[in-house]
Amino acid sequence: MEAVPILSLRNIGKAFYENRVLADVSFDVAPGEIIGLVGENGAGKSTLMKILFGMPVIRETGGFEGSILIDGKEVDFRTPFDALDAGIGMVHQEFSLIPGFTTTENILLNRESFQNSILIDIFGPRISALDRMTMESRSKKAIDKLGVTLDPNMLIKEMPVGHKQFTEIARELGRENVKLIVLDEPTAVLTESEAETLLASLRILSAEGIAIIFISHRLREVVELCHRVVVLRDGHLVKDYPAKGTTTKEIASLMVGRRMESAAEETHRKDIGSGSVLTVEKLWVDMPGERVRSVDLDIKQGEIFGIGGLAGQGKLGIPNGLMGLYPAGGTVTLHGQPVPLNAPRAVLERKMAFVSEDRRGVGLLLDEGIDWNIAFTAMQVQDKYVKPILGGLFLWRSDSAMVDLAKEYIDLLEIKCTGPGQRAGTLSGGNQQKVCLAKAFALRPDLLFVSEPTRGIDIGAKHLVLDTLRKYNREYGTTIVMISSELEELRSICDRIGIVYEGRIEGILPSTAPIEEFGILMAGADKDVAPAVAGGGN
Amino acid sequence: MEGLKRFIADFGLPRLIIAVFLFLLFAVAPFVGVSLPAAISDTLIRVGMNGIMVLAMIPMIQSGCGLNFGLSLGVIAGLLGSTISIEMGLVGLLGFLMAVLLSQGFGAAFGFGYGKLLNRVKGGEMMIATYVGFSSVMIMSIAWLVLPYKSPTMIWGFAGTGLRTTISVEGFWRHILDDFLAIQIADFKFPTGAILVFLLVALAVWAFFHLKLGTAVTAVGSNPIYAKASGISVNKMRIVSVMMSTMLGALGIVVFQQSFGFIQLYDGPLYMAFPAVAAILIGGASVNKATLTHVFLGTLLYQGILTMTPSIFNAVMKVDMSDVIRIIVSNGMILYALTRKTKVAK
Amino acid sequence: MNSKLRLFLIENAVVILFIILIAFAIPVSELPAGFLLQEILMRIGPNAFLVIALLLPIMAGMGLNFGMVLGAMAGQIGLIFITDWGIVGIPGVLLAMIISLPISVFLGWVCGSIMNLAKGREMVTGFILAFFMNGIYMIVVLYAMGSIIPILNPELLLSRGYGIRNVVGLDGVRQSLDNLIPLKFNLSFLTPPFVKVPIFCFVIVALVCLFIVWFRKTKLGQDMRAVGQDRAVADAAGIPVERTRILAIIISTALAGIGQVIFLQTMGTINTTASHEQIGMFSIAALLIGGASVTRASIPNVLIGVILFHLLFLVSPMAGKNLVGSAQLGEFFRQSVSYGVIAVALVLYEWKRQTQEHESRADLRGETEPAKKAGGAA
Amino acid sequence: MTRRSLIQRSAVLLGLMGLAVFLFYIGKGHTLLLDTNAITINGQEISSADNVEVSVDGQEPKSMGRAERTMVSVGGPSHTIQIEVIDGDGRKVEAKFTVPTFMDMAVVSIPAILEKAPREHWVTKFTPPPPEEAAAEQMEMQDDTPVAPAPGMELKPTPEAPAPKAP
Repeated sequence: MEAVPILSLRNIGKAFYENRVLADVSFDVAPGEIIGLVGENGAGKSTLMKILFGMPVIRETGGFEGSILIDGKEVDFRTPFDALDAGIGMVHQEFSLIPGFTTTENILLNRESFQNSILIDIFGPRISALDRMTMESRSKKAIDKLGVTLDPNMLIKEMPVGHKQFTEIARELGRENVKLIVLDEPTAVLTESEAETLLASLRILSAEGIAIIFISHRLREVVELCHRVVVLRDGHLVKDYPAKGTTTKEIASLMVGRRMESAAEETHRKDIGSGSVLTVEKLWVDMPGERVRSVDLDIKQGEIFGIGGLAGQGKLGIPNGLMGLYPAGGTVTLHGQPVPLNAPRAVLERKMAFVSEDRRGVGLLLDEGIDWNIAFTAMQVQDKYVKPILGGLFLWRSDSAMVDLAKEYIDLLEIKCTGPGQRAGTLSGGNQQKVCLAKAFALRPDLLFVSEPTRGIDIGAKHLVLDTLRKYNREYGTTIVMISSELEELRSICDRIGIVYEGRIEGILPSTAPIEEFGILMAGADKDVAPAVAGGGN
Repeated sequence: MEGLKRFIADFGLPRLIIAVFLFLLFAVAPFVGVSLPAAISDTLIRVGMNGIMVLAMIPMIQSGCGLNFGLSLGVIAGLLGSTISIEMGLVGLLGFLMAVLLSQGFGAAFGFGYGKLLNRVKGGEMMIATYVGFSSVMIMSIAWLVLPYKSPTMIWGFAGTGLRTTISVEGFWRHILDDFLAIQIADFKFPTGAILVFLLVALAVWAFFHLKLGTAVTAVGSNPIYAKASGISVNKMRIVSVMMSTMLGALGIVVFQQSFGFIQLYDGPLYMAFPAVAAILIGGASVNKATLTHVFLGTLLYQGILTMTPSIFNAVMKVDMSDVIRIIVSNGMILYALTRKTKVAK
Repeated sequence: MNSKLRLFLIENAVVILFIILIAFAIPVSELPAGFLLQEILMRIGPNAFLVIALLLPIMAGMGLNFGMVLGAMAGQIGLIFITDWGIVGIPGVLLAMIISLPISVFLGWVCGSIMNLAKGREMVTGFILAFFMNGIYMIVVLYAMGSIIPILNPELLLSRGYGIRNVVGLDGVRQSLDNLIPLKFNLSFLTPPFVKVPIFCFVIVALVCLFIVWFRKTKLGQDMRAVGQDRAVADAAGIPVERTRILAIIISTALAGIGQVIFLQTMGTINTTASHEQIGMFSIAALLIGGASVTRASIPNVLIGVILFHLLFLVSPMAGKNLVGSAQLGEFFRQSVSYGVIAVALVLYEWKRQTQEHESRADLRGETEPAKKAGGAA
Repeated sequence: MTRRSLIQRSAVLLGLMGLAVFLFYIGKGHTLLLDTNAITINGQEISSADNVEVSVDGQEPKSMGRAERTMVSVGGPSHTIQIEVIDGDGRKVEAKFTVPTFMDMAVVSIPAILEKAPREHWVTKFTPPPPEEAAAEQMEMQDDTPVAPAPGMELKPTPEAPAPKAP
């Protein structure tokens, strides 16, 4: 494949203000080549694609570094439509289909064929009637390219998921000059057999000279399908090499990498009780995008337990399900007592607390002050910061107690703000995270779940947050369960780490275990040897 | 210059225009032969009449249910309370208190059902509230015709059954609040009792939102998911707020009637919600945030406009455009609030 | 078969309920059949036109267009002008429509633009906008006409010298469309036996139905359906979402203006300050009684709805009078039904929307059952 | 927008405006006062027959005696009139005449038509008597006439509770 590359990325870099997410990424895509683009969440894959497609958000945040060449010519896409015109199509992870339209109508959405009419000159081209015959033959042509059978007149809402995915791809193929298609997690929603069919179709397209960038967390598929694998980590391209001969383990290790090894040293030297705090059996959680299938856990008194795993495998579903935020089932016991699921209040009353990964959506009252944010949960669950009036008939909110509490945590966690009354929505990400932590601490929990505590906050705040957790664990003996995408972060603070894969705990390792072993678990330990287990297929 | 722009942005241009307009009306009044004391007195009386119904907007806005276009449900509760009180033949303070008491009972019951309904239609509350209000008013119209009321002051003389369209409360509890400790200087009258009751109820609302319960209601409106994660039952809090709003509406209409002097049945309550909604919005509330200041300021501005425009326009232009101005101001204000970018409640 | 029947009953529950209600009320009302038939025939055409005006915004996902009242105002302004100028007969009706067009298109543009500012709450916005515009309309009709806008015929003006009278008689154009193609039947088994059929009105309704059917097949119609089903997807595909939505409202408003002209020429009088006010509510109630919902409405819904609504309208006062001795009761009943049917339709819509949201989440997760089995196996 | 479609759009717009003017022209209503009074033309008095039946544009024929006036409403500029003399010679005359667009009320002289006087005398502008009394009276009567019930006319809601008169 020595022809002029269809696409060349040259030294692409991008920083969102202070936060660098991509640096010096370069690779080429030749005609008909299938590139596997892999990397953990936050490695920069989606930013790279946003740059490629000229998404307005990139321009609004100061543009990007480097250059993009299509067929050897430099291009500057101002909107995604420019990219489409240049022959690059994208199939997003979430379906972008009109449910009440047929396959044909979706494939040709906004690119319909018309019948001519004299009315066009007066009322504009949109008044012309659709030419359904031509449209059907055009959509059939696009479907045929994929080598699958789809009913062109079936409504999307009546289709199986796999057909929807094919329709999406056929839509990109339906454009006249399509040269390159980017597929973002195309198999995530497919069953095993559907995924196989899809991969076969992609091979056909590749044979026809259409290049494909295949983004997936299913490393087995990447190895099977792709000609080349590009691994991103922390915004850097760590490896760009032929897929032939590589293994999922190798890719997984490259993805997680080896970082800040030093920090892990002195931390986990303390006594961990042998008694269980929390036992979880056969937990399932119905959280969109983070489904938990069947999780068994046994958390020991006083430990910091880490939960890791790639995005979408279900690690976030575990705390959200346990805390009653998403429908869940299974058996959970705390100190030997059963814990009801789907009941946030009952869980809170048992002195379990949760710092959500979704700070703005779940963690904060953006329109209220810091004092409210910190004190509210403790007030409602434990009747703190209130004083009874009229002989206990009513509980009066004690604003001064709330302000005192807020001040205490502002000092303790170094929250940068104008005072306890500042609205949480106006704080920076790191400070918002501290407020969320303070809210959980104010509950004086026995068991604390912390989900993605360092996501999207700056280095300084990161250290402070982790140190605080560590200190809290030491001083109060609070058992902490921390969920994070950053393995190194987990290794630096946790005693044990469980890795979640496809909604189940794939294995639990001490944090001192070598990084390769984590990589294996993340990629699904036995997948290379026994693919049959993956039958659930997600 | 920047400061001015900020001020306008914060205060809202329409609100500013209304405030300036009202100020001009008052400024012009003495020169066109409109008695200023009488005008101010009228405004105050109307504030006393309408204030509580405006207060009724607060709980539902705060809990994220949006503007309570279904206030007519509370009004119906109030009408039931007052007509039953009259039917019982109670006069004076006793009759008034009975009317209030009964209306609170009905208000609580209606509010509970209404809240249950609104919990099932989160996101579409406003339109549904409007039409639930409308249809309840019409269903109650049937009820007014067929309910076995007997008091001769209330039923149609010729037919012997069915309540009249307007029932005078003269001889029962007309002006019972307005005249309580009223201060009368020439043509200026300060309706002490009504204003006092308004302030008392406002104090109660203020106190409610300083309780643990009220705090939870506010949090539900501010971020329902946060509230859920803090162990709050979002649906319960919303029902509490809807009940409270409905009960305040019921109280509001009884106070309105004692001042107005009449009970208006049938389609009288149909559009009762609109002036209250407009008033609180003029006061500066948005679809999801309202405070007592908004109520005070809004009621004063709105009722001021309503009192002043007819008299000034009549005096200056010999044209009575008050109806039209009222329609444009109140609906324009609601429209403005609806089209502003807000996150919750439709 | 049984489940099919059940499905049919559930889907048409509203229609069936109203048919039963009316079947019960007609005998009670003791109204002569000939009278009922005549009235219904006269009213179907003009009203169906108004109700059809609601279809496009529903298709574009903007719900029930309460803003159609704006079009009705435009239609009335057109009629006031032709009455003032003394244009009579069919030319008068057509001229009134032509005058109403620029006004209704402008108002539709305003309405659509405002609704674009309030996406997701178009209905309540349109509802309030109708009230707001009523204020502007009143300024124009009651204050500007005869003072700023010249009105030649003093008989149209209020005695104070400006402003249009509360009632404007449309003697010049009264029923000129209805009578254009006269057709009279003598059905001796009815009382009264003579039934006049306003053929031309039906022709107009048939034409506007054809327009709708054709419009659905155009690119613009296709775009409206796409925008109506998923704004984000339509936008991502490059369909100009806001413009499409505005166009839907403009067409709806323009049709409502024409519809109001047809409706009022049948009635023969304009109630200057009131004729338009309830048109939105009545048309919407009729459409919903015909079995439509906030997201789906068809031409059969329109026709069935108009017939049922008007039967109810005619029959209920008399039924109420004969049943409990009060015509008012029937009147109240009818109004509570009109409001109630809208309330119920809105509740059902929100309910459905929420379940759909839930389902679409399920969709993203893929199939649940096999996954659970796999979970158990591992 | 292309030049072509611009031209076509303008053409449609102009066409619509033209149609409006045309509709105005053909739809303009007139009140005709059929007049059997004797008419003097060029110093020569033409008088009518005693009894005539007059029908305009095929409307119901009206019987008229000598020196009478009857009102008919018509629309458009050109009209056909049929006059039948009942008592005298039994003549039937059919004639066409036009009414100027902006003449709201016109006197149509039956004798002039019958006797085939020059056309300019057939239709003359009607100058009404001082309008005050007549118009004022009519207005008193017609202000706020109740209307027959129809959908859309029942309720008269104002988005407001009835404002109380100043207490």
